[in-house]
Amino acid sequence: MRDAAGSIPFTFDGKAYAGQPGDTLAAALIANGVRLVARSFKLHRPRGIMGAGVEEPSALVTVGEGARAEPNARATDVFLYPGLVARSQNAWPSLAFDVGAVNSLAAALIPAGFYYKTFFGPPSRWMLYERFIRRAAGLGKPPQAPDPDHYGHRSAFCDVLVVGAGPAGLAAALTAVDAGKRVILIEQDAAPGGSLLRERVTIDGEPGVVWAANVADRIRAGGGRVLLRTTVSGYWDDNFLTAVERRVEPGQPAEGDAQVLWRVRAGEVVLATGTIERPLVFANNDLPGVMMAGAARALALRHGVAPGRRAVIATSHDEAYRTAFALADLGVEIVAILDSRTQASGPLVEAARARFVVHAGARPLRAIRRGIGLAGVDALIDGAKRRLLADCLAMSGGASPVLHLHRQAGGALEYDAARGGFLPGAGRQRHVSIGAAAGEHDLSAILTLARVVDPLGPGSPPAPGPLWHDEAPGKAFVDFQNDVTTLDLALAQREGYVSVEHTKRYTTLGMGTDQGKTGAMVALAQIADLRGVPLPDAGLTTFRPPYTPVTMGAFAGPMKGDHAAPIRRLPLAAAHDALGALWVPAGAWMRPRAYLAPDETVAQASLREARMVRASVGVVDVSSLAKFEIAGPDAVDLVAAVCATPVAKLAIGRGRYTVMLREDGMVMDDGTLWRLAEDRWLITSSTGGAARMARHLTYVADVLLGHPRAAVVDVGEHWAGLALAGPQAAAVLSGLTGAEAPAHMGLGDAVIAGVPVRVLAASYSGERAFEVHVPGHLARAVFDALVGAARGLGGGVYGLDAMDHLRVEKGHVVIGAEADGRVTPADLGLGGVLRKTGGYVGWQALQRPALVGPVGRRHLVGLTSVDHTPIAEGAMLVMREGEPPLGHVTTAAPRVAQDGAIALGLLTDGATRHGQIMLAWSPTRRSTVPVRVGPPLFYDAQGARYRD
Amino acid sequence: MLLIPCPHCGPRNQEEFAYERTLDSVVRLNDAPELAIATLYARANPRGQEHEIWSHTCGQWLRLTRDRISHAIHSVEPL
Amino acid sequence: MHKGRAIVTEMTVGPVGELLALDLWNADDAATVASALGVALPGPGQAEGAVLRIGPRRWWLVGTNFDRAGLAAALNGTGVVSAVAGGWVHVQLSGVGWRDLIMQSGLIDAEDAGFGPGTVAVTPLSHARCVVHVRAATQCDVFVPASYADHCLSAWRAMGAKAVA
Amino acid sequence: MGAGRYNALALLRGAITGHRHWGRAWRAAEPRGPYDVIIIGGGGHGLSTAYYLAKVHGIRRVAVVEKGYIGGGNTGRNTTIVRSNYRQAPLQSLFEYSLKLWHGLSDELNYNVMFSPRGALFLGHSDADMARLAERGDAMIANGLDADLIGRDEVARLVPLLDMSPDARWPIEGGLIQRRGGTARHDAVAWGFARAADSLGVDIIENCEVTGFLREGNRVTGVRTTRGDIAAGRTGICVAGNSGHVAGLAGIKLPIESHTLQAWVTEPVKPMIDTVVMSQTLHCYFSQSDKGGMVGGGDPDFFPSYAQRGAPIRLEDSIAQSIALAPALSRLRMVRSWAGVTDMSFDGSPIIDELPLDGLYLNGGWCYGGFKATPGSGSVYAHLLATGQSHPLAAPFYLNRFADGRTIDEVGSGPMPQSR
Repeated sequence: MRDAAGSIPFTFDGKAYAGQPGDTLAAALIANGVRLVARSFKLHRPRGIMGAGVEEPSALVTVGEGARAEPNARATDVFLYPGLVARSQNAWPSLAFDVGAVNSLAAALIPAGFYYKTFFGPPSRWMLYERFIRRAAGLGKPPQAPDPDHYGHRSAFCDVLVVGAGPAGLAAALTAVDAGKRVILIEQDAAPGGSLLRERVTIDGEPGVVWAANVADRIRAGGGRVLLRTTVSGYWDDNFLTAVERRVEPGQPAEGDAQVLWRVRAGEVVLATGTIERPLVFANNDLPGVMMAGAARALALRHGVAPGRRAVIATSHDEAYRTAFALADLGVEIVAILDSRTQASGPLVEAARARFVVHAGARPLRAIRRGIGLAGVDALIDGAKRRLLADCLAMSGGASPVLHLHRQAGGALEYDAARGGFLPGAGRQRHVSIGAAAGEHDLSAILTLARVVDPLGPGSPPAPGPLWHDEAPGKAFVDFQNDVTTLDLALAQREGYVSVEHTKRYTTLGMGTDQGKTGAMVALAQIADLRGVPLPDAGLTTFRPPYTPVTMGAFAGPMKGDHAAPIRRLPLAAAHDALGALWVPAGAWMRPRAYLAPDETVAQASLREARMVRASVGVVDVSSLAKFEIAGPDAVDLVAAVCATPVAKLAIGRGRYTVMLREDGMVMDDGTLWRLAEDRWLITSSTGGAARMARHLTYVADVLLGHPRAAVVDVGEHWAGLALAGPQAAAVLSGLTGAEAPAHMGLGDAVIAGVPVRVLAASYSGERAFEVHVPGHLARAVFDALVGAARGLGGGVYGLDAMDHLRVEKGHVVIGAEADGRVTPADLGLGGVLRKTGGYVGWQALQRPALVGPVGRRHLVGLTSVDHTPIAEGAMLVMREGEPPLGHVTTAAPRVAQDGAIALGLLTDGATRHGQIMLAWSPTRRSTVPVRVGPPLFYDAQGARYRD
Repeated sequence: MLLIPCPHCGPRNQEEFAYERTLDSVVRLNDAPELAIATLYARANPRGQEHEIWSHTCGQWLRLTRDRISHAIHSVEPL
Repeated sequence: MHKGRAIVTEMTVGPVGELLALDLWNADDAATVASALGVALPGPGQAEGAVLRIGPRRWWLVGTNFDRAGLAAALNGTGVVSAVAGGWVHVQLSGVGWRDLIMQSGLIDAEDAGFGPGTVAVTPLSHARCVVHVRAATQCDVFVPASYADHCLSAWRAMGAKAVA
Repeated sequence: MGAGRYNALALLRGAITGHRHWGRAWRAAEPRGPYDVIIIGGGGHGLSTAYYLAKVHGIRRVAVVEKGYIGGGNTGRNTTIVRSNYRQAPLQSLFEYSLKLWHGLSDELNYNVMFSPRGALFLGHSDADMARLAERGDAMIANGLDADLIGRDEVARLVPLLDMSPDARWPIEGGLIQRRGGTARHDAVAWGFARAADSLGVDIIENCEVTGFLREGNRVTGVRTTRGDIAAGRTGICVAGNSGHVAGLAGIKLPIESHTLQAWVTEPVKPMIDTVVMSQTLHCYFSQSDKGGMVGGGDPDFFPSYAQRGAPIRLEDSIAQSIALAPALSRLRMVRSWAGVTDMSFDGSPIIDELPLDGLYLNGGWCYGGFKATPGSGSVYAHLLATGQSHPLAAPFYLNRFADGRTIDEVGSGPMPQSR
């Protein structure tokens, strides 16, 4: 018996209470006389506490304050902590007087699926009704602020994972530990023991709870990992399970992670998940004061809390008799035990008969309401209706093994007619169910190696309660949270929603936060009865993860804020920061977009930088470009298979532009190909395509070519790349290296600032230009030297936007913009650079009729703004506004070399439209710009400037 | 969450692997165009076993015989 | 952003220095090639000294004790060596908590008794493809792709690991 | 209709009589061939095809054969988003046709499918994103669709829960909204079409799995099923998710592979978000159902499977990204996750065409975007099955486009479904 005064202060709906250590919020509320805890989802009926753990369907409350408020917490699954703040939800203005309860009066108007039959008219009218429906629906108030808590992820591997630290799970885990296995034992409760927490047995001379704690200690001592307050929520393929550890209670601030998502790969899984008690179906079986018999027993024996003063026990099997003893021992008056069986015998029943009034063949018909709670029950006793006055009705309609994880794992089911339910059959993965979860109800049989003493003696196996045939007026619930009644089930059957999945979806049966843990089997029995089929033929809905609701933040774990996805940094990121770079995301990379002078816009800075390159010299960081070295005697075969351009005749020390195709003939990537040595090649390609290209190269090597004598070495991150461009580029380079710069498309080794570098003479800007490759960790000195020398000649650094302006003027394409995955090389005007002999990936697909035909393809074109107005990137190319587009603007840019605005575009039959005036029309931006179509080249058409 | 036996590294988690295609959909460099297109665009897509090509993050390409309903891996060979 | 239950691990961060990738056309040649090169070429998932096996046909030679040109010559057409040091950042984890750190950031069994000194694994940690090399009971080298190093180190600090100079 | 017309008055009558007057929404039909048309697959697309065959084309000897219960495949597994905001004109036209049908569907069917045009918003996270969104919007408007490019302020006003700080991992620069897009009640679509088709005489035969085809030479003359052979003039496959399998029963290989896509829903809470939010950069999307749950999803599982289950890492990714966009989502609890089998075509677009056997047709390859097409898909497929000719809107989606080089590749990612 507990002390009257509690030591842990908490509040519920603003009123101060106190509870005791180890109390659940539910236990503490009942101990303080609070019986009305919640309002139901649809009908706003008053609800109290029904269960004792995660299965609780009704007592949902919001726990915590401010940003830590957690809606829809089960009062039975929150352990008390000092200062806990709980609030009722889904009630206005107050829990006791809830306007929404008018729904209860209108219940006849809103049966299951009523919304499918009304609210017609245009969607706008439906949305009007919908607004009210949405407000009425939902349970707790949503969080508004960012979550202040942190969540962790943790992997774990074991030989044996035991789920559930009840007697069966403890014994199994201990056995496995003793056999030298790596063992993890996971228990959702805060203490080991499972059913022992609510029974009064001794095991090996110790109280069951003490035995459980000792076994847990021995498992730990043997090297096993015991995780309490941790729920296995998902059983995925290949014995991979996810479990959520609560390190603090809902609403409680944490010093470290509030929750940890465990990701466990197990050799064997032992499911000792126990059972969940089933309700009885009768009118008003949802009233506060009606609860599960096992929950009442847990309140009494675990928490020392009496759930009422006068109790009726209603049951269909022996187990609930234990509740009568437990409550009576706390001083609760047991009005009667109603046993639906006409014949009931055995030691437990006999012991009860000696102490209590026991009615066989008796069952509740209707719970009587006074105010918001239970006043009594009309029962069928000896064939007649009798009213019993009681403020607690403890019911049990059998017990269902917890099969969720077994089913998630793909395990089979076996129907057990005696218990009116399913037992786990063969597993599909490596798992086995034991104990009560496997249908064993006798503790002595579960703990064969221990000496179990049960003062009340063994009981019979759980058996299902009677079916409900509307013998009394009032709603008889099968899904308490979603307010699904037997009438709803009947309506669904009548309307042809016969498949259990249809019934579920039509009535919302089992779709609440409890996912039907308590009511599913009784509902199934009712459905089978309505259909006149045996229960197993009524079907069963799918069990899906998670077993109990999981905080979204726990799934995300460390993937939060900047870690939501990795950000990739350039090796010279610090140097760019020092130069005042404005960063821009490019996929996962952050790259310098521009280096803004005071009071400069991005556009101004980029144009200034681009003009600097045209006028003198600039340095741009191109380190994120993909780079691969292909080395070995057969390297040329691999290069030739991947690159669609001529390869074999490329001289050592020379490079050329190349393009790589997908198997459907579309341009996958482009870049430059260099021959570093007789049997060593370097391919550069786009930043965004790096991962795809890495994979493609090894696919071609290992799968298509069958392991040629050629290695594919991804040197993308090894080499930082610094492009040096402009009329002064060669001067800068030779000034630093003391050697002549390589000729255009030539390469050479050099030393800059004491660091050996590789210089590739390639131009993207149209100016004389070089890419200086230097190992990333040595790049800073080289960068500083290049920038310093460039500045000395009136140049400096430039960013991505300036680089883009420069390349647009030269008509160079970008993967993703012009090469949008839907263009062939010919579309881009690159048909001439392809090898005529084929033999590269994608050559066959280019022979398809629609690709070889001259008409209907989109071609790369250059667009010049007729009146110098900037062109909107992405704008449609039309002859007149409102006409179907013939193409679109892929990239827009200011002219660098002179005033004006230009763009690249893809235009249907564009090669034949040079000289036409069209409109670049962007209705979303209200921009229409006349443009002249021409070749995609605006600058130095002869290519004089980039040659040496 | 598959556990895939990499011939080089041993069993590793699914996230380290990438599915490429079915074994019968490999387009050879010298296949004639009609055959190449037919190979690329026709898949048996069985509700059952299929021979597939996957790659592992260690660089190993592998051939898996895998059931597309049970997710059971019946055999794995290096490619 | 330090959190409770900090992992007892210190991280020492630096560039790799020198790092050569050695590719053989045929891994079955490893023993022969090893004796020609005068370096060990360990089996899958293993390291010997400064040589790490990181792929079916690839080894890493870590540090400055290897002569690239000499190795290339000694390979005699059986494979190639390539420099890759610039692409990796070396993070030395020390302290009893390094296994915990790896299992918070990745999905590999670092607590396995077999995951002892000399073990090498290529596996994603905090979404970056890392190379893990166990050095001792309380020490582990992690090679992180250079561009992911900031991300990983910051993620690991959030898990409680402490960066030291 | 056998079940009686649905309206408020009938509900009121039910309130008095205990709702005993409602009849079955659709009959439990037995096979009774021969039929003019058999449709394989009782999902939304198959049922809508049957409805339009009967309603528009007057062909009422129609059977829909379904291996399980109707609407039990992807119709009952999607995240209920309805929109037509595509980039490529053929897709825009097809989905817009469908969107227009959605706007009148509840009245058309006398079944409230709860179509709620609450707006479908694509977020842009950079200037480059915004340009791509503008391009999409421009293309939509040019093709007669509605699109609005909106700035940060309007995004923040529409969806106050989004993290609008400039130093967010993915800053939000604006978005493209299609205000006529939204959500619908997925089950209701199947049930509504079933009830309406049934009332026109269509036989809906559940628990009837097709095991093969009846053949006369090169002509398909019906189907073999677990409930016996059923003869038909024309046979239409409409089993997206299982197209490869069913076509395989006729010995046909398709450019389709079946993959897994997962979704999640949280516990119900009071209204939190009105608009459908999607980010193509982050590969995630979420909206709030009428019941109050946040429904979302992300990337597919990247490998072929018929298992209807996925891996938790994909959920972790899509949830992490959703939280990055709307940090308050972190404290909600996921109550259920599930998976569907997506019919991944090799250009990302559907295939609506006659197959190489006479009398056998295919409507499939909808990838992960089929739900929103339900009425439009059924309408154009009914046209094909009734006339033997492709509806103009469906013509670009012919089977031989792959061999011809006329693929319709919305995202430009090429022939591999796992890269889509």
